[in-house]
Amino acid sequence: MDFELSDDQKMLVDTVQSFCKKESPTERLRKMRENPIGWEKKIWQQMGELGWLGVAFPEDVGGLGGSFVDAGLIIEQLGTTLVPEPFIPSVALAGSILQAGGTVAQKEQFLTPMLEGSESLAVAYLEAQSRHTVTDVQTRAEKTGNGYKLTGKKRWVLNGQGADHIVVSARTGGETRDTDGVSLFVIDPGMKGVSVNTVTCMDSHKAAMVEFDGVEVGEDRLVGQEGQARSLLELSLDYGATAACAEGAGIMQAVLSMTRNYLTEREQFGAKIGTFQALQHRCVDMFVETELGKSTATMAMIKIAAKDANERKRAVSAAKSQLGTGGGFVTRQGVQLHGGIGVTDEHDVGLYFKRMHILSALFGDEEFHVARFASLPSFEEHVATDPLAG
Amino acid sequence: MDFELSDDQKMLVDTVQSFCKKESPTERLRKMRENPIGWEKKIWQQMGELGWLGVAFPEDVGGLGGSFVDAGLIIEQLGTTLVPEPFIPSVALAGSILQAGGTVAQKEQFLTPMLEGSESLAVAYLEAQSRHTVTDVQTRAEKTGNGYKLTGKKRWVLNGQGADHIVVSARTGGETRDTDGVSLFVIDPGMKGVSVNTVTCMDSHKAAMVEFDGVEVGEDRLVGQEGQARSLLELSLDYGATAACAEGAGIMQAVLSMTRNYLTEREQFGAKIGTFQALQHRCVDMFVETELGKSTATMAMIKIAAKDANERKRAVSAAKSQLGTGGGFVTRQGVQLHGGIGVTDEHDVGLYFKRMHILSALFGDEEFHVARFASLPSFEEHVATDPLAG
Amino acid sequence: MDMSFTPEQIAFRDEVRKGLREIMPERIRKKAELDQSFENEEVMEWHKALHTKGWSVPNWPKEHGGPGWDATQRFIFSEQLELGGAPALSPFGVSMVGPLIIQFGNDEQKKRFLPDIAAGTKVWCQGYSEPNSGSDLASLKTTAEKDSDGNYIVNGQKTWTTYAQYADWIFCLVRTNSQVKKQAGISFLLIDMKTDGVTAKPFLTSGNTYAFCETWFENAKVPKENLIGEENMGWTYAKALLGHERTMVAGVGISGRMLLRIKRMAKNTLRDGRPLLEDPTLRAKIARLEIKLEGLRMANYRALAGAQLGHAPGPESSILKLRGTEIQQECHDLAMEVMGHNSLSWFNEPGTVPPRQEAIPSNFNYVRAATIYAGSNEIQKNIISKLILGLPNG
Amino acid sequence: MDMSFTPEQIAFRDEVRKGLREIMPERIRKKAELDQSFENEEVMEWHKALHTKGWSVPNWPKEHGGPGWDATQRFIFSEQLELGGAPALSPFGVSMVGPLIIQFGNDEQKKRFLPDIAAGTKVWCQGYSEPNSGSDLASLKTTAEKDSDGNYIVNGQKTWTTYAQYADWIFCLVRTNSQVKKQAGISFLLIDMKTDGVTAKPFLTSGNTYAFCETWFENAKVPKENLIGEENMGWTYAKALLGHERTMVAGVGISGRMLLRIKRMAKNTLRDGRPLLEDPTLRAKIARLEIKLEGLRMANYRALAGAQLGHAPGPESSILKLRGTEIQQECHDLAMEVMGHNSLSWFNEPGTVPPRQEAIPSNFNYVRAATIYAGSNEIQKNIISKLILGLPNG
Repeated sequence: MDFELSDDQKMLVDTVQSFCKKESPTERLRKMRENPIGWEKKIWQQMGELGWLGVAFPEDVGGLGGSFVDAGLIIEQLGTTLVPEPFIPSVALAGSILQAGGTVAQKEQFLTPMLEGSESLAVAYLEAQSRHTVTDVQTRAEKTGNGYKLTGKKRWVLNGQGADHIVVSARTGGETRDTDGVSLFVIDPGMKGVSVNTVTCMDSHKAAMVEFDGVEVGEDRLVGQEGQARSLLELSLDYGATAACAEGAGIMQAVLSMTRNYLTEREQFGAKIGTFQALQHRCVDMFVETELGKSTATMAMIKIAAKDANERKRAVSAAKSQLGTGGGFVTRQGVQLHGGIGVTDEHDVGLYFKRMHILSALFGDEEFHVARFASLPSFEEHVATDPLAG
Repeated sequence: MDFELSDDQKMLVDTVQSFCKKESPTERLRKMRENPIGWEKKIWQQMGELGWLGVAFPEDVGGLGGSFVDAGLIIEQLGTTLVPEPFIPSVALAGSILQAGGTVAQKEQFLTPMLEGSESLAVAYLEAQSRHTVTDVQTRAEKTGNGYKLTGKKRWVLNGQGADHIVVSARTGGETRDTDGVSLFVIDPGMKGVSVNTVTCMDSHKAAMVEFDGVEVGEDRLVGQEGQARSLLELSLDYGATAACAEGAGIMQAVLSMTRNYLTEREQFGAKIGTFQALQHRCVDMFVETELGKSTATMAMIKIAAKDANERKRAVSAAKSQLGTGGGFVTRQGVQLHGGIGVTDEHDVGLYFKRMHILSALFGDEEFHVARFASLPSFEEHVATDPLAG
Repeated sequence: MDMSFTPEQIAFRDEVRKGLREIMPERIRKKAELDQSFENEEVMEWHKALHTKGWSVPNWPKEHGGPGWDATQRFIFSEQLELGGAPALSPFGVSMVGPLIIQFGNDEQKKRFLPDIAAGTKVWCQGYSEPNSGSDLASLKTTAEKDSDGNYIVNGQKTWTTYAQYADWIFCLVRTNSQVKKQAGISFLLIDMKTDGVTAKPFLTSGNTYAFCETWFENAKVPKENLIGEENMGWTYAKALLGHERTMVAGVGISGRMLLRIKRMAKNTLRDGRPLLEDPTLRAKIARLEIKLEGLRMANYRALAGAQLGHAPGPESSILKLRGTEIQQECHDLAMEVMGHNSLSWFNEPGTVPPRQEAIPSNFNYVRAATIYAGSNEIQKNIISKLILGLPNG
Repeated sequence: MDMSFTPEQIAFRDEVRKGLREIMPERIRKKAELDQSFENEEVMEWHKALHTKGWSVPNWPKEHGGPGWDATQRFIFSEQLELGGAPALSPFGVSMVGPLIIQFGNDEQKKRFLPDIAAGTKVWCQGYSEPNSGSDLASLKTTAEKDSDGNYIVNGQKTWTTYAQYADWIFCLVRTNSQVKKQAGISFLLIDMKTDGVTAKPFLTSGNTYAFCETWFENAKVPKENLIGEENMGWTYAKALLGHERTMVAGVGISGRMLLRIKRMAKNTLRDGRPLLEDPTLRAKIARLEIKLEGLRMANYRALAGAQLGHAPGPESSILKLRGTEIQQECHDLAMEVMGHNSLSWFNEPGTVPPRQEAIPSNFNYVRAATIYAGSNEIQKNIISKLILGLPNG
C-alpha cells in the first residue's frame, strides 16, 4: 500500500496547479459563457502538448504510459478552478472506448490526434428515455451494402458542440433495452444527415443535442464488436464517473478552503464568524466529507483499471455515491456559510455548487450507484467472508 | 380547526400528570423489573376507576364517550414518566378490535371489565415469519363441531404475560399471507393447550411467547366475521401506532426538557455547556423534532376515527414514520448530550431511549409506514389535485 | 380538538378557487399550469387582477382596502394561490411596508401610500441589508442627516434590494444617531426611487436572474414627511413587522405544489421503460418528503388555530421558517434528481426540456437563499435556543 | 499509488488467519461464529492463547515481548481479529499503560509490569475520568499528597473505570499540585487495586452490563516507585499516548463484521415469505452504510500508509474516530431494524431470538457511548476546527 505521490506526480500536480491559477482561474469560466463551444482550442492544444490528455494512455497511441491515477490528479487540479476544457467527455469517455475497443487504425485516426490536443471527441449515448441505462437505445444503425445507416436522436452530448468526432451508440439488433444489440460508431459532425444543436448547461459548459437522419458510415467506423457495446459503454461511463469523482475532490477542496477563509475573515456581531461553534462544526463536517471524497476518488482512480469488472464497479459506485452525498453536502454548506454573497453569480462558490450538481447527475447518480453497488456479486459474497471461520 | 384543549381535557391532563409524578415516576419502572408481569393490577384498577381506560369508548360498554384524542392525551402524559401499565396492548390494540368487531355479549364479557380496570387484555398477532404483515399467519383454527381448535405459536405478545384474555389471529382458511382467511378468537390463558412464556423486553416491560396446542373454543369466541380479520387487525395496529405516537410525544417532551436542564446546569471548561453553540443548535433540532412529533401525533389521534380507512392510514403512517425519525433523533441526541451518565442504567435518559426504540419497532417501523404511505391512493391522487386548474 | 375546516371555511375555499380562476388571465393560467416562472410585468398584471376582486391585500383591515379576512381565511387564500402555482405578489408593499404604514404611519402617509400599494400602481422594494451587515442587520451604516429644513440627506449603500429596478419606492432603515447603542439610532424612511442621488443596479443571482439590486444613496434628499413614526424608533417598527403573519412563512402551499410537480414529472419520466414514479425507492423518497411536509402543515395549523383565537405565537410557530425552508430546498434537490440529465439545462430555448421542468435548475440554485435570508436558519436557531429553550448566553 | 497489500503482507494475513484459528479455543470459536458477547474470563483466556503465539501485545517492540510488526502488519492483524468476531482484549494494559511504561517508565518498572501485561496474568484498568470531569479531563480533582517518606497518599473518586472489578492494577491521573494551571499539576501513578482504601464498585450501563466501576481512593498509600516519569508531568504522558495507533481507532474491522452480521441476519429473516435481504430498499440501506465504511477504510489505508512510512498523522487520520464511531452506531441501528420484533428482546433465555441476534439490543444501547468516550465527537470537532482548519478561538 502506498499513497505517496512520486516525484513525477508531485511535479505534475504543481504544474497543473500553477496553470489553473495563471491561465484558467474561475473568472475564465464566466468568460467562456460567451464562447460558442464553451472552451478554447488553443488551451486544449496546450494541454495535449503538455502530455496531460495522454498521460494515462500507452505510448503506442501517443500517450505517456501512465495510469489513470495520473489523469485523476490532473482532473482534480483542473476542478479546483473549474477549467472548462472537455477532459471528461473527450479523454475519459471517448478515449476509454477507443483505447479498449478501437482498432489500430481507429486509434491512429481518432485517438492519437485527440491525445495530442489537435482534436477533441465526444460520446453520444443518452436518449430521451434512457436515463442511466446504457442499453436503453432507440437510435438504429441499419446495415447497408458496405456500412451502416444511422437514424435517431441523442441528448446532452457533452462536448458534442466542440468535438471533431462523436462516438455514437446505436442499435444494430434487438429491441430497446435488450442487453445485446448495441453498437458504437464514430461519426463526424460534418457528415450528411448530422445536426448538432448547442445547448447551455448549468455549469457554464455547453453540450449538444445531436440528431442523425440516415447518416451513412463505412464499416471502418464501427468500434468494437457489432452488438457488443454494452461493456464498452459501461467501462466508458465508469471512466467518466471516476473522472467526475476526481474533479469533485478538487471542487470540495476548493470550497472547503474558501469557506474556511471566509469564516476567518467575515465579521458579524463584533466577532469573526469562524468563532461560532455551530459554524466551526459545520466546517468540520465539510472537512470530513472532503477527506472521504478524496479517499474514495483515489480508490476509484486505482481500481478503474482492475481486470475484474465487478471489482471496478464496486469501487466506482462507492466513490460516485460518496460524491453525490458528500459533494452535495460540501457545496451546499459552502453556499450556506457564505450567506448572501453565496447566492450571487459574482461569487465563485455558486459556480462550484453548480458544477458539483452536474458531476453528481452524470454517469449514474447516487441512487443508481447505490443500487448497482448492492447488486454486485461482492455484496452477497461478503456474506460468505469470515476470516476465522472453518 | 381547533387545537385548544377543552377545560375537561386540561383537567384530565393535569390529573394524569400529577399521578405520573406521584404514583409512577420513572423509578417505579426500574422496580417493576422484579415484578413477574412488569406492572401492577392495583394501579390498573385505579386507572380504570378514574375512567382513563374507557375514555375513548362509548358509554354503553362502560366508557366515557370521548374521542381517541382524550386517550392520546392520557397516553402522552403516561409516556413522560414511562408508566408501565399495558395501556397500548389492552386498550388500543385489544379494545379497538372488540369495539369494532365484537358482539354485544363479547363487549360485555371482555371489553367492559377491561375498561373498568378489573381485567386486562392482549392481542397475539405476531409470528416468527410475519414481520409487519398482519395476514402472514400460520396459526390455524380448524372448525370443530361446535367451535374451533387452535394450533400455532405467537411471539412478542404484549401483555400476554398479564392478560386475562388474549385476542388471537388464526387461519380459518387460505394459505399464509392470503389476504382473506384470517379470523380472531378470544382465548383465556388458562384454557387447556395454552402455554404462556414470559419474556423480558428492552424497555423493562414484559411480554409473552404464547403457544396454542389444539386449544378448543366455542363459536362465541370468534370476533368479527370468519376469515375477515384483516381490516380489524389493520385498524387495531393503527390504534397501537397512534398510541405509540402519543406516548412518543410525551417521551420526546421529557427528554428535551431533561436535556435542556442538563445543558443549563452542567459545567465543563469553566462554562455551562449550554453556552456552547453547537450544543444549543443540537438542542434546537431536538425541539423542532419534538414539535413535529407532537403535531403529527395529534393528527393521527384525530384521524384514527376517520371513516375512510385510507385517510386514517395516511395520517397514522405519517405520524408513525415521523416518530421513527424524529423520536430516534431526540432520544439519541438526548443520550449524547448527557455524555457519560447518559449511558448508565441509573440515568433516566437511557430508559426513554429504550422505550422509544420499542415504540418505533412496534406496529410497523419507519420503512413499513413510508412504504404504506406511498402505496395509498392519496399518494397518486395528489397528482390530480390542482386547485386552480380547469 | 378538530383539524377540519368549518363548512363556512370550505365554502370560502371554493369561492376563492372559483374567483381566482375567473380573474386569472389566460396567459398566466397557462404558465401556472406548467409551473413556469413569471416576469415582473406578469406579477403586476396578476396583482391588478386580484385588486379587481379586492383580494390584493388580504392581510389589511377593511378600512384600508383589505377584504377583512381572519387568520384562517388568509391562510386558505394563500395556500390556494401557492398550490395552484399562481404568481407570488411582491411582498414589500402588500405584506411589509403597507402593514407598517397602517400600524405606525400617520393619516397623511396612509392616504398617500396605501391606495397605490393595494392597486399595484406603485411598486415597493426594501432597503434593509448592507454589504457588511448580513445577519447582523442593526450594524447598518447608511446615514440620514438632517439638513437645515429638517429634511434628510441620505448616504450609503443597500444591497439585496429585491427588484429595485422595477420599484417606485424603497423603504429604508437608516442611521440617524451614531452616538447610541446600534439599535437605538435607526430610523425608518420612505424614499422615492426617482430622487436625485438614488441609483439601483441589478446584479445576477446564482440562479441567473436579476432579482436583486445594489442601491446607492448619494446625498439623496428625503422630505421629513417620509419619516415613519418617530426618529430613532425604526428598529422597533421593523421588529414589530417581523411578528406579522408568522403563520405564512412555512410555505406549505409552495412545497405542496412542488411535490405535485415532482410526482407529475416522475410520472412522465421513464426508467427502463416504466414511469419513474413506479419505482419504490423514489416513491419512498417522495413519501418521506411529503410526510415531513405533513408534519409542518400540522404545526402550521396549530399556529394558525392559535392566531385565529388571537393567542401569541406558540413554540410551534418558531419552527415554521426553519423547517419550511429546509423542505423547500429538499423539494428542489429531489426535483433535480427526477429530471435526470435534463437537470443540466440552463436557460435554453423552450422545448429543450419539458415545460414543467424549465425553471427548476435556476430555482434549485436560488432556493439556497431561503435558508439565508430573513434571518438565516442559524440565526433562527440562536433565537429558539435563547427565547424558547432558555439556554444560557455564552 | 497502490492500494493493494504486497504479496508478503497477504502471506502475513493468511498466516495470521491460520494461527488464530489454531489457537482459538473451541468454546470461543463457537461464540465468535455466532457473534456472541464474551465474558471477562473468556477474554483473558483468549489473551493467554494469543500470548502463546507471542501475539498478545502486537504494538510492543520485540525487546519487551512484542512480535516486531510494522504498522501495516498490526493493522492487518487487528482487522482479521475484528472481522472474525474474536474477543477484543482489554486495551488498558496492552495498548495503554504498556506502551506508556515502555516510553516513559524506568527499567525497574518495565521489568516489574510488562511481562505480566503481555502474559495476561495481571489485568489493568484506567483511572482518568471523574464524576465532574467529563470532556474536561484536566479538571480532575483526585489528589496525591506526599507523606514524610515521599510516598503518595491518594484521595478522590474515579469513574468509568472499565472492568475495575476484575483489575489487579489501575493507572491514574492524580493532582499533585493545585497551585498551577490545571494541566501542569497532574501526575501519573500506578496503583495496586488491593491497596487499603481502594474500593471499586461496578455500576450498570444502559446496556445492562457491569462494564464500569466507580472507584474510590481513601488515604490509599502508593509507593513513590509507582510514579511514572516525573511528578506533575502526567498530562504530557497521557497526551503522548493519545497519539499512539491513530490508525486503529476507526474500527473498520468491527463495522465490517457488523455489516456481515446484518446481511446474514437479513438473509435468515423473512418478510412476506422472502428473505429480507432481497428487498431493494434494505439492500440500498446496507449498501449506503457499506459505502460509508469503504470511504472510511480508504481514509484508514491512507493514514496507515503514512504511518508505515513514519509520517506524522495527516488530516485524514483525524476523521477516523469521528466517522468510525458514527458508523458503528448506524450499524447497530440497522441491525435492530433487521431484527424487527426480535429487537425487543432483553437478556432472555438462549433460544428466545436467533443466537446471532442475542447481544445486539444491549450493544445498541451501549454503542451510544462510542461517540462520547475517548474525547466526545463534539470535542473531536473542536480539535479539528482549531488544529486542522485553523478556525479562530471564540
